Amino acid sequence: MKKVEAIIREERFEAVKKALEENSYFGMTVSEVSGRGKQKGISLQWRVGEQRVDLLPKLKIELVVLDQDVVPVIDAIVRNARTGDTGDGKIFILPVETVVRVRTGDRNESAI
Amino acid sequence: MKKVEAIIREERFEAVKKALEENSYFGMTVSEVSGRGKQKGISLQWRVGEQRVDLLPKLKIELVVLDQDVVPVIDAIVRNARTGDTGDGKIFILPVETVVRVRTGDRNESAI
Amino acid sequence: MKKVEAIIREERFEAVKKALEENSYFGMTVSEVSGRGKQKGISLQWRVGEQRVDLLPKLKIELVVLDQDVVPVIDAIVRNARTGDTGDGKIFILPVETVVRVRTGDRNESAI
Amino acid sequence: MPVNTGDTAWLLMSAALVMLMTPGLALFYGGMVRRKNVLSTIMMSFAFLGLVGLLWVLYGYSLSFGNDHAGIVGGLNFLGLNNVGQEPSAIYASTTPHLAFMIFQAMFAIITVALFTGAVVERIKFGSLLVFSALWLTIVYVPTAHWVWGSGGWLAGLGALDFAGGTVVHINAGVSALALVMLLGRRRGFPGNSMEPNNIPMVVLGAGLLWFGWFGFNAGSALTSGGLASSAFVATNIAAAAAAFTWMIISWLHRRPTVLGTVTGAVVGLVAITPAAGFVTPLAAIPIGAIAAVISYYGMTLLKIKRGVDDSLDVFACHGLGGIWGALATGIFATVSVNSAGADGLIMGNAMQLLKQLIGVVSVGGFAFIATLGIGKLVDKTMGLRVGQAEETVGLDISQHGERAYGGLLR
Amino acid sequence: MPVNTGDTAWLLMSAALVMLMTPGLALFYGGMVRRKNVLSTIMMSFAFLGLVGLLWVLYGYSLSFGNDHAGIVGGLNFLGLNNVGQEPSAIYASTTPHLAFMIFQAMFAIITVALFTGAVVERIKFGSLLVFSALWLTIVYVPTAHWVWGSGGWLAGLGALDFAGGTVVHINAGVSALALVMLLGRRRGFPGNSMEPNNIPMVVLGAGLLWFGWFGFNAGSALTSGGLASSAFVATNIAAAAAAFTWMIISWLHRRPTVLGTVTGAVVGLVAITPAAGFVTPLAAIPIGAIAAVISYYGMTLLKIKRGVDDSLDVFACHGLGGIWGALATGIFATVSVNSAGADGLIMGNAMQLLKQLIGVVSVGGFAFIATLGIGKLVDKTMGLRVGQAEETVGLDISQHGERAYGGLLR
Amino acid sequence: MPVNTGDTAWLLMSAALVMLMTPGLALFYGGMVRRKNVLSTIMMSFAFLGLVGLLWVLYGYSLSFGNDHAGIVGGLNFLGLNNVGQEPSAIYASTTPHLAFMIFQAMFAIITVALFTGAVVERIKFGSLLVFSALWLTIVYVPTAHWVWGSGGWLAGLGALDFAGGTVVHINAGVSALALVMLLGRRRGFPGNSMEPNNIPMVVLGAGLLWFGWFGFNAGSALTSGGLASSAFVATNIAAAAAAFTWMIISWLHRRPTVLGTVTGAVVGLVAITPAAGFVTPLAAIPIGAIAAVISYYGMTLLKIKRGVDDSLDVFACHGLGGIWGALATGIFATVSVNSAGADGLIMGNAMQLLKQLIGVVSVGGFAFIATLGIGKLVDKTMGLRVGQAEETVGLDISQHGERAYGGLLR
Ligand SMILES: Nc1ncnc2c1ncn2[C@@H]1O[C@H](COP(=O)(O)OP(=O)(O)O)[C@@H](O)[C@H]1O
Ligand SMILES: Nc1ncnc2c1ncn2[C@@H]1O[C@H](COP(=O)(O)OP(=O)(O)O)[C@@H](O)[C@H]1O
Ligand SMILES: Nc1ncnc2c1ncn2[C@@H]1O[C@H](COP(=O)(O)OP(=O)(O)O)[C@@H](O)[C@H]1O
Repeated sequence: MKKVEAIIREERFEAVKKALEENSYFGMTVSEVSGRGKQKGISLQWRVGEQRVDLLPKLKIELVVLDQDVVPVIDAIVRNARTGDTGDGKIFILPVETVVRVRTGDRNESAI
Repeated sequence: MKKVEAIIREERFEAVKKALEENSYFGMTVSEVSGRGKQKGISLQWRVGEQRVDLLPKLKIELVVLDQDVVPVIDAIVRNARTGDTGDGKIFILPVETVVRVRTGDRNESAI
Repeated sequence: MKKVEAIIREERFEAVKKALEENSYFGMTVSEVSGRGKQKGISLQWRVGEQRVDLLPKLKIELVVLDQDVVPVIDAIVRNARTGDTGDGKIFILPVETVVRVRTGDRNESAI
Repeated sequence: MPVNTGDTAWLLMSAALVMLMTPGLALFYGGMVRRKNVLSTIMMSFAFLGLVGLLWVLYGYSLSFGNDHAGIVGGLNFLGLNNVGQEPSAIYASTTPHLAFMIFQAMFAIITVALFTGAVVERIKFGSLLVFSALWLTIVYVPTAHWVWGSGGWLAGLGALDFAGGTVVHINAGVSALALVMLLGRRRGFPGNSMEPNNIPMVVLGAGLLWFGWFGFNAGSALTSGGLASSAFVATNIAAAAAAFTWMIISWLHRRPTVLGTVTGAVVGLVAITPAAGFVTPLAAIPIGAIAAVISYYGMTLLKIKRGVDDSLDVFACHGLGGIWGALATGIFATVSVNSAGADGLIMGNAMQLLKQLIGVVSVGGFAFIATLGIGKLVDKTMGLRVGQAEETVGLDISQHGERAYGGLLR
Repeated sequence: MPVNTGDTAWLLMSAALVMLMTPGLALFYGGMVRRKNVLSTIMMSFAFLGLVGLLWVLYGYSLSFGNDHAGIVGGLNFLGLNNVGQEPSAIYASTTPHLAFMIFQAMFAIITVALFTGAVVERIKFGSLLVFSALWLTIVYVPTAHWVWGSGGWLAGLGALDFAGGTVVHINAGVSALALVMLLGRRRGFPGNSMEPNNIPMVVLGAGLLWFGWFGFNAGSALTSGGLASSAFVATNIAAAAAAFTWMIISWLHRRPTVLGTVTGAVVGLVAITPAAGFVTPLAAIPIGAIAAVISYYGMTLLKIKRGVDDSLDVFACHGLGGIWGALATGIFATVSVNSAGADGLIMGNAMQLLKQLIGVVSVGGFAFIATLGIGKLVDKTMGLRVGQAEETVGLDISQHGERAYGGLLR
Repeated sequence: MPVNTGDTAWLLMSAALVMLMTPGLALFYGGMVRRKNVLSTIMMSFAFLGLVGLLWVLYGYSLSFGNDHAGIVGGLNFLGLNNVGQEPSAIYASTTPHLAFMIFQAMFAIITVALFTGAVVERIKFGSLLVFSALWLTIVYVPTAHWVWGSGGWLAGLGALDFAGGTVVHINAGVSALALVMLLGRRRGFPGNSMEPNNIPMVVLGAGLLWFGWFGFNAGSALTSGGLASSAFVATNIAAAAAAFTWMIISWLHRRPTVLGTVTGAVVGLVAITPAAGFVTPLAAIPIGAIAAVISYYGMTLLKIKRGVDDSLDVFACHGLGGIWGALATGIFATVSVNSAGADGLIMGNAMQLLKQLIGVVSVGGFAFIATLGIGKLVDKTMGLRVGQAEETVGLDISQHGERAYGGLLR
């Protein structure tokens, strides 16, 4: 089993969620993060002057999936999160050793 | 060493924390996340009509523990986070290669 | 490739960010978390009495880097996040199997 | 007549109360949008404290309340507050300084413009909104205010009643909101994406300030401090209470008594009683408020849920429908026993009054609708009314104002 | 007597100020609960602007201020605002319209009901609260208001003093809160789980609005605009200042000068000066306020920390204890030199007044306590007072109102 | 003269409005700091409602408005509100109770002290701030208020005009802020680290309450309800509008029309019109407000961006520069046609008035600057002005007050 961690733009989230849903990937955990990369931030103004803010709001989606689902999930995300401008985000795949469903105590495949 | 990532209901958090504490697992990092799974969300109402919100507030607990502690930690979480209804959450176990304690620079076992 | 997860004090963040930048590590994802460890929390007061709050605000920095960058990144973080008091935080290194850049679809080394 | 200190105290205080409604509205609206558009929404009210505050004293007051021209528009005799001094006006509010009456009216103009912005938040270009609003103030608000309230105005002459602005403020704003939505189209992602309000406590705070300020709006419109002001004050409170309670019950019947619904009901009740407050008995405010909530609730459902019209914060359903009902209700419930300067309505046997009210509704509403379409089209062609897709997606706070509502370490 | 414009302006403005206290209270309370119960807590104040706003004009005012029946309750002569018009009443507030006096009183009834909800937030069923409150208004508030303020009321006849509602509003609400807590029990997880206030700036805002509104509450209770109102206004401000400062110092001695404590102190000072404001010299407000803070601070500690009574937002400690102290303090510090319609108190050599005050405290407090237990029991048996366990855990915002306070992308 | 009910209603209401400005300021400032210092910042305003509220009635009023001593300071005849009663004073505000005038003045003293805290938030020790402020009130505010407003005060005698406190309130606060910053130094991490405002909607709310309250501040300073109050009211609104609009345009020219800039502009306009409100024609408020925004904007840029002075919330640029410009503008635009108790200014051909204004600015500003340095130095040596490094880093909410603004499950 693998954990897919995708950092994407907030505004692409609805599209990504829908695409995953259509491919029957329901389970996911989402959190609000801030990120920096090639995209160097934005310029804010307050009373006077400007100030650069270099961490931008992003969403992090975490999905734990079976090994064979990694590629289709990546594809669904990339297709729907891409705008072509810097700041589109990253996907990281990490190994997962065990999965437990809290409600039943089930482990692994059946618990996803 | 392993990283235990548990996604649980907010309202079970105090109980889980207490149980971990009683088993001498103090160190933990917690964050607010939103999740979706078998549990399909809730219905909200505003001025008129209803709207389904399919991401529900959950808490994510992260604990890095020694290999032999994984099973007791899972047990403590499952026992205390379970309500029996869908939405109880998931636990994921991931491998950790190195742990560093920032304060001392210590590595691995002694750093947990 | 590895994922470096560092839990640090909020107030050390600017220094850590700067140090990473100076070593050309730009990409990072940051989130607000709460943590507990050796540091046992703080005491708050409201109308009357006191109440201990045992989860303290921390920042979590996630960086995915090449294997050879793990050590310099750890060094930069430790050097700049350390205050010497309990609560300085932890760094965890996790293996990463694949990295995808959403904008281009690039994989692995070139995607970091 | 000499200045009466009590009347003046009440009128000045009322002007201050109505002024507070605009920041109140800013928060009321600001809490209902998505987090990325909070400041932009707030700015769409607050900025008019500046812009309309200036235009009103420069020429708005004069063209509304200056010497009549054919019942259509006021004259230039009060331009730049010329002839508007510390003595009472010869025509309006004879016991208080002319300046006090003028500034009381200024606050009405400001909030009217702020009101319709609720329909177009989260997608309108800020610069274009300012230009549109300056034109709208001049072309729509100023003359219709003259029709209804100006000495010599044709609707005033006809005997159409509008105590505190049901027609001038609410129908004007509500109908124009609808016209603007037609020009502007829906927000990206509407319907479908969740557009959950970002901060309902802020909405409640706004509603509380609006309710508070509305005492100045309605009871202040008596222009004197005494029985009529008291009667209007009581009617105002009763209508708000009745409508808030009614909306709460309706939403409960549908599923749950929502907070957002309850405060919306309160505002709708306040809208509906506005034209009637000083012409009807306080108890008539119960049906006026309760029926307003029913009309607005189902009107909103129809428009938003059934027809997919994205009047984002329901300005037409709240202010348009509420205002129309209030204007007609004035024609139904009015009685000279409350206000000898008023008229009897349908219930007192004077069906004609209802007709006069209808003429007021149709003429002001129709004019506002057409004029808004025209002005909006003009601005759209020249400056563009709508922000670009990327700007809308990233949110208007950053794209229009270079700011974020909630800063802090990360967000 | 003819209507006086200055008095009327002050009374109407005061009514508006007291109205604003209810949204103020909603925010004051709403900021102190956990995030999942913010809206529910706010609604427990705001809804009464609707419900009590209606019941008051329908029959509440009449039964409180109508023709006396045996000193116990008013008559039906003002039912549905019958005989309540633009002229001054023959009995109350002879220089202002009867309607103005009526609506000023309405605002007191509304906030009194809202006040006690602070004790039972985070666990009471919303529907049951509404039913309970309607009964409580009718059975507890309306008669006790008559006793104290109604023409012919027995406590008024006895000479017990209550300038602006220390007994009618604060003791009533505070004691009833305690009785309700006994019926309802503690919140799940109290004590033990952290119940950290979700938004202290919102609490401060609420406290600011309360302080502001309290000028209407107390100085408005002079019912005229002049020396007495000014004296009450000053006493009000001094008491709030003294109590806020005292609480700040006490909490500092214990460890830190907290913001939550300071604003709580201000409110407690305002409570304590309420019955006394128009009967004592402004400077007497210093000991009245300071001692109130001490009593309330240690009372709260005793109840909450030592005895584990979950009066969630400390309504009894703030309003019950503060109100009782204020009522007695009136009997100590009163002087006819401030208000010839008042009486001398203990310090001026009239120990009897203190006794009269004590009778007021005991009779109203005792009656409210017993009646609340009875009404509460009844509602509990028929509808159930408390939400289910799952509903309490998930939070009342979602379970009772189908809403979340802070929406947005994720939370 | 007998008490006039209308004048009294207006003066009491004005006092309430000015009181509300302090919580308004607390939110205005609180929204602009970082999340870890919200409560601490709020407390630096709110606490003075307690402390200064008490000191003022004990001795502050007496030393400001009591019998003159050599034009420098008032006497002890009003100590503890002695001789301050329900009758009008023989000297001040002859148609309203002396107590009303006294409490109106109290609110000015409170907010003045709260104002300068904006410069030193996020790093000053709370206890030291309280001690400093008590000394500052006594040594700086009280005498300068006497100079300008006290019967026999030397600046009043000279004929320097200050209608509502441009000199006494704003120059005093602004200049002292600058002196304090010099003593205290910059916040850790300034400039460089992002110091993003944590909650701009809260800033807007604060600004809205300030604008609302300022009607009491300025129009209340007429001390009567009539033409002069109305004229000052209108001038106040116009200046705020003009300055808000101007700042919006300037920030737009630089890049974007910011919300924070617009509300800042409004406040600056209100500052600038304060000394002039009752001496100039309403339309003169347009240049007064607009120029104030320009001066303050570029002054702020120069100080903060160019010179790196960490006057954290720009108190000197807003209140110091705004107040100085307002005082001079009074000397330029004043005309006896508006207020016969005033004087003609430069434009009416009386250049002397401008000189008198300049003397007022220099003497009050200079005195405040030097005295603040002295008092500040003293407090620094004895108690220390600044919190420790760890306390500053963790935030003053936790380190000074043991609280967090936003609790909840995690944060
Ligand atoms: N090395 C990295 N480690 C962790 N997160 C990263 C890394 N690089 C980028 N990110 C995340 O991805 C987001 C987008 O990255 P960016 O480089 O701006 O986009 P793009 O890949 O389109 O050039 C960043 O805001 C950050 O959250
Ligand atoms: N495949 C998954 N990957 C990541 N998180 C998941 C996944 N499935 C479920 N979750 C998380 O677990 C939570 C509970 O899941 P759900 O399926 O509703 O409960 P249950 O396992 O009791 O049926 C979700 O809200 C989500 O946060
Ligand atoms: N075993 C653990 N698993 C996950 N996070 C941990 C663990 N131990 C500590 N942490 C995180 O590190 C932070 C600092 O830990 P703490 O033990 O207080 O500091 P120190 O290592 O300096 O003694 C905690 O607040 C928590 O967020």
